[in-house]
Amino acid sequence: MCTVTPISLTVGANRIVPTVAIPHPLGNPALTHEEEKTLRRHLVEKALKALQTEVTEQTIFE
Amino acid sequence: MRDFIIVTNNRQVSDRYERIYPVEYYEVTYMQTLLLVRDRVHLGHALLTHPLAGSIKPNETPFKSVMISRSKGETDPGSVQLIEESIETYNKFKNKKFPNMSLRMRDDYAQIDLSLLENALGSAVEK
Amino acid sequence: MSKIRVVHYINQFFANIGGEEKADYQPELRQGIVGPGLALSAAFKDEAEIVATVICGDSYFNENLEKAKKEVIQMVASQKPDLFIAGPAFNAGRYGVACGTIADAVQAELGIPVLTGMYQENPGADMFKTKVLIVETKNSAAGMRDAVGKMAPLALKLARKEEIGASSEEGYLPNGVRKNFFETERGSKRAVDMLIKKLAGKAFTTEYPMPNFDRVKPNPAVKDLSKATIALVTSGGIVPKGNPDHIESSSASRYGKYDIDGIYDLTSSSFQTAHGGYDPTYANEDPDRVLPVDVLRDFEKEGKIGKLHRYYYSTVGNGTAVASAVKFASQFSKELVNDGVDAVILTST
Amino acid sequence: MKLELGYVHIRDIQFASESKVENGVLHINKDAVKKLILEDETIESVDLEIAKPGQSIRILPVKDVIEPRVKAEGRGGMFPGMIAKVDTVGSGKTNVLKGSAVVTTGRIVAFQEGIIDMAGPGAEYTPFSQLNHLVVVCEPVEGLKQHEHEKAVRMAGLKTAAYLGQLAKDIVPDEVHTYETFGVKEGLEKMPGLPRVAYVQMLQSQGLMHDTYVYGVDAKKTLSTMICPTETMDGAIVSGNCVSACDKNTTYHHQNNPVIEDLFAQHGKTLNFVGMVITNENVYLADKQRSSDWTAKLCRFLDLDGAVVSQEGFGNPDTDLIMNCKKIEEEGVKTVIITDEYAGQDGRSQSLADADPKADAVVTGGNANMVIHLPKMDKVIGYAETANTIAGGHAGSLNSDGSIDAELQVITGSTNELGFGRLSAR
Repeated sequence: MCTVTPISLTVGANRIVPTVAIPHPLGNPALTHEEEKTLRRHLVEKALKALQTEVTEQTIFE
Repeated sequence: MRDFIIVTNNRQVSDRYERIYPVEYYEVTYMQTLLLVRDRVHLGHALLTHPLAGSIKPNETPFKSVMISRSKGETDPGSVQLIEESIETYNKFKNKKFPNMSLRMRDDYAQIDLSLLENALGSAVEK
Repeated sequence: MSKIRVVHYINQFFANIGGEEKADYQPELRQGIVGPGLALSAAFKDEAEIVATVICGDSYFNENLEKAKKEVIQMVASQKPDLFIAGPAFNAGRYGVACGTIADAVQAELGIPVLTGMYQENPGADMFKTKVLIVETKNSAAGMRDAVGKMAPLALKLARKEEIGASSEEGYLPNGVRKNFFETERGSKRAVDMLIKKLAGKAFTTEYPMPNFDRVKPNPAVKDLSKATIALVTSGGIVPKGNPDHIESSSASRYGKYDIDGIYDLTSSSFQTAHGGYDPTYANEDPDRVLPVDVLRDFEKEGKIGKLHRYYYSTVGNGTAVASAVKFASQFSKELVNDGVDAVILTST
Repeated sequence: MKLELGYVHIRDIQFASESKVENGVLHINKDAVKKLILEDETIESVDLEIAKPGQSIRILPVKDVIEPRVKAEGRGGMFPGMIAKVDTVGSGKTNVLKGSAVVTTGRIVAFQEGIIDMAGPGAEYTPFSQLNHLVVVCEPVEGLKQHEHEKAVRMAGLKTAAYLGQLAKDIVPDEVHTYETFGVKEGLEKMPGLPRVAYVQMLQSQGLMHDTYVYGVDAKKTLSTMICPTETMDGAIVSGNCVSACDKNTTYHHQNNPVIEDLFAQHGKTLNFVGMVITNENVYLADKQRSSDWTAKLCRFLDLDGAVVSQEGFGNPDTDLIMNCKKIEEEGVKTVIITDEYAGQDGRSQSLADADPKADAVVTGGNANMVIHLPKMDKVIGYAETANTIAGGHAGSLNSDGSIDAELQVITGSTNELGFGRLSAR
């Protein structure tokens, strides 16, 4: 899970989930605590989905 | 309003431009200026000028002015890479020499930094 | 001046003991020269002398790594050498790894110069070329003469503590340390010659290889997440408050392994970031923003995942050498597999 | 376009009552040259010195090195747009005072320019130790602004070189080299089947002290464009760049561009040297984007098979270099790039500030951070104390015995990115 996906592609990651921002990839300080956790939950769900998806090449899970 | 901010630690730059353009002046070192810019880039501002503008080695000059976008968007990968590489480059130059620099030299370096920025402003404002 | 004392390391094959069937041969110290040492010794003329040869089977060395290393180092130390040479291993993979490993260990523990040689595609080359000098050889023992021709003079230089030239002059594999030297042709001529080769589809050698990254085949998908153990790994530098392992804020040389048993939410009172490459305010306020322990605990409770692994691994990915990162991961990946982890979520900043 | 370059070999240089070239000796009337330079009212005083190969002389801070040349036949004059009026150069005949040069020195800004040692270990790292120099030491009038001072010194050098060049106008050269490029169709007919190759030269153009002029135009205000390689031999490109002595291109480098020479050497044999693209190295990122797009587009228009790309300077230009290389390769044109390295004093740091896997063919001029000891010279022309403030020097680099410890980057031309020298690194 990373914000700058081209870098992840460069270093060879196979399942990539884009995140919010470099200093807070899985959060957003502009939101309330509850909203933020919902956002994080949503992002980690994407990661779980990525883990359950067969891939043959580097894939970004938007 | 034009879509840029000048981040600088150079008084000559803020004196010259703060009435016309958005200028953020900080009384910090060259490196700290780069770090301030990095933090902004991490939050989605795009770099508009090269952080290593000028072939003056980063251990030579105390001054640095960088233009970033005023608006914030998705993190710009190119900007992230450029600022990080610039910070790494800064780190490989040892013997930082500006702590005891003569006033005349400081003035020269400030002047060069200003000139490099003027060049960039020429490109930014012409449009 | 007395002759330079050299100890030479070779495998069972080059000692004429046998091939694969004898690869479990245990370390043996023989006085004097054995096998390829003859050619080396001849090339040394009167300047250096191979006082002893250590012979060890490739399987034995690689399968009993720590023990074998210790045994061989003791044998080498007993001879009080000025210089240690391993191989050349050519394209023999396990021999190459053994040569690199033992040369690296001798250099570190005995503090004497070491040299080995192998083919550039030998797996030992990539593993050790930044740690010990490796002379580039041909891919089979037919290249022994060529290998010795490069190894002997370089070995003597090392022993005499002379300045070592650039890799292309001395014949060693580029070791990541850039060295200046004068080419025979000027740069523009070299550029034009290189372009002519490139245009003709012929082989050419760049003078500065761009940093390169490995590609790995994607692993198959996780079949049933509700039964899977998921681990968290991060390069975002999340560590227990106080950074107990002192992970560096940039160019990290280590990683940490932290127990999150019974922790359901990372808070600013007990966790922080050690990362110096981004504004730490947000991560310090709520470390879950980088390492989503809270959400994974929820998923665990809801049965979405089997469980969250008890330990997470963390390092700082700020200016950290790719080689270090590879080393960290190859160490903790083994632990993760042994601990029965099925999948990893890696977060980066 | 066809140019005959006539070398008049100069083996010695002397002050004399009359300026002339005779039997390989360049005689210079000091007063005449001084008068010429002092025509510029911003220059207070000028001093002239001679430095020859092998003499124990250190020149610093060096601003520019210029080769005296003269247009003997054909259109235009030397340094068009700067000294001569604007007119296309690069054809006809040009005479060169080979083996001589004008060196300008002056305390322009804080980070002074580089060092030329005429003897000792430092001499091996600069091509200029092999030439007979007329050194021009200029003092500006009180209170002159930095950019005016830079201009005054730049013009003084060019004027002096043009003046000396004139002395060889009617001399029959010792050696003649002919260079010729063709139009697209003509070239195809003359050299069927040979790969089409161009030279892409990146020009320093970041701002004050970082400029290059093409026919008098400041390169930072230009779009990437085409130029005939022979035009550069007549001074179409002039240096206004005062920083990064080791990897900046002096005017001498532009006049004697080795990439052009070595491409001409293969012209009609292994390749068809189609022409040359010049592009800039600006500070503003959108400018970089535009310039590199344009360069790649020109390479495509020219139907190139290959290109050599050369860089100038440190840091910022690494980005232009990689952008150019990547985009040209993406047009299906194979590239070789020439750069230099800043790998740290121990050689262990990342050499370039940017990288891309497409840059798979790199020629390097060496690691500019390498530390070098320059022993004392008997004579210093210029200002010895500036060694402390030159890029790559550091506090204490000028030792009490007159020797200098500094990084290689203090030496003019040491890691040149046109591939002028033999220095390299691995």
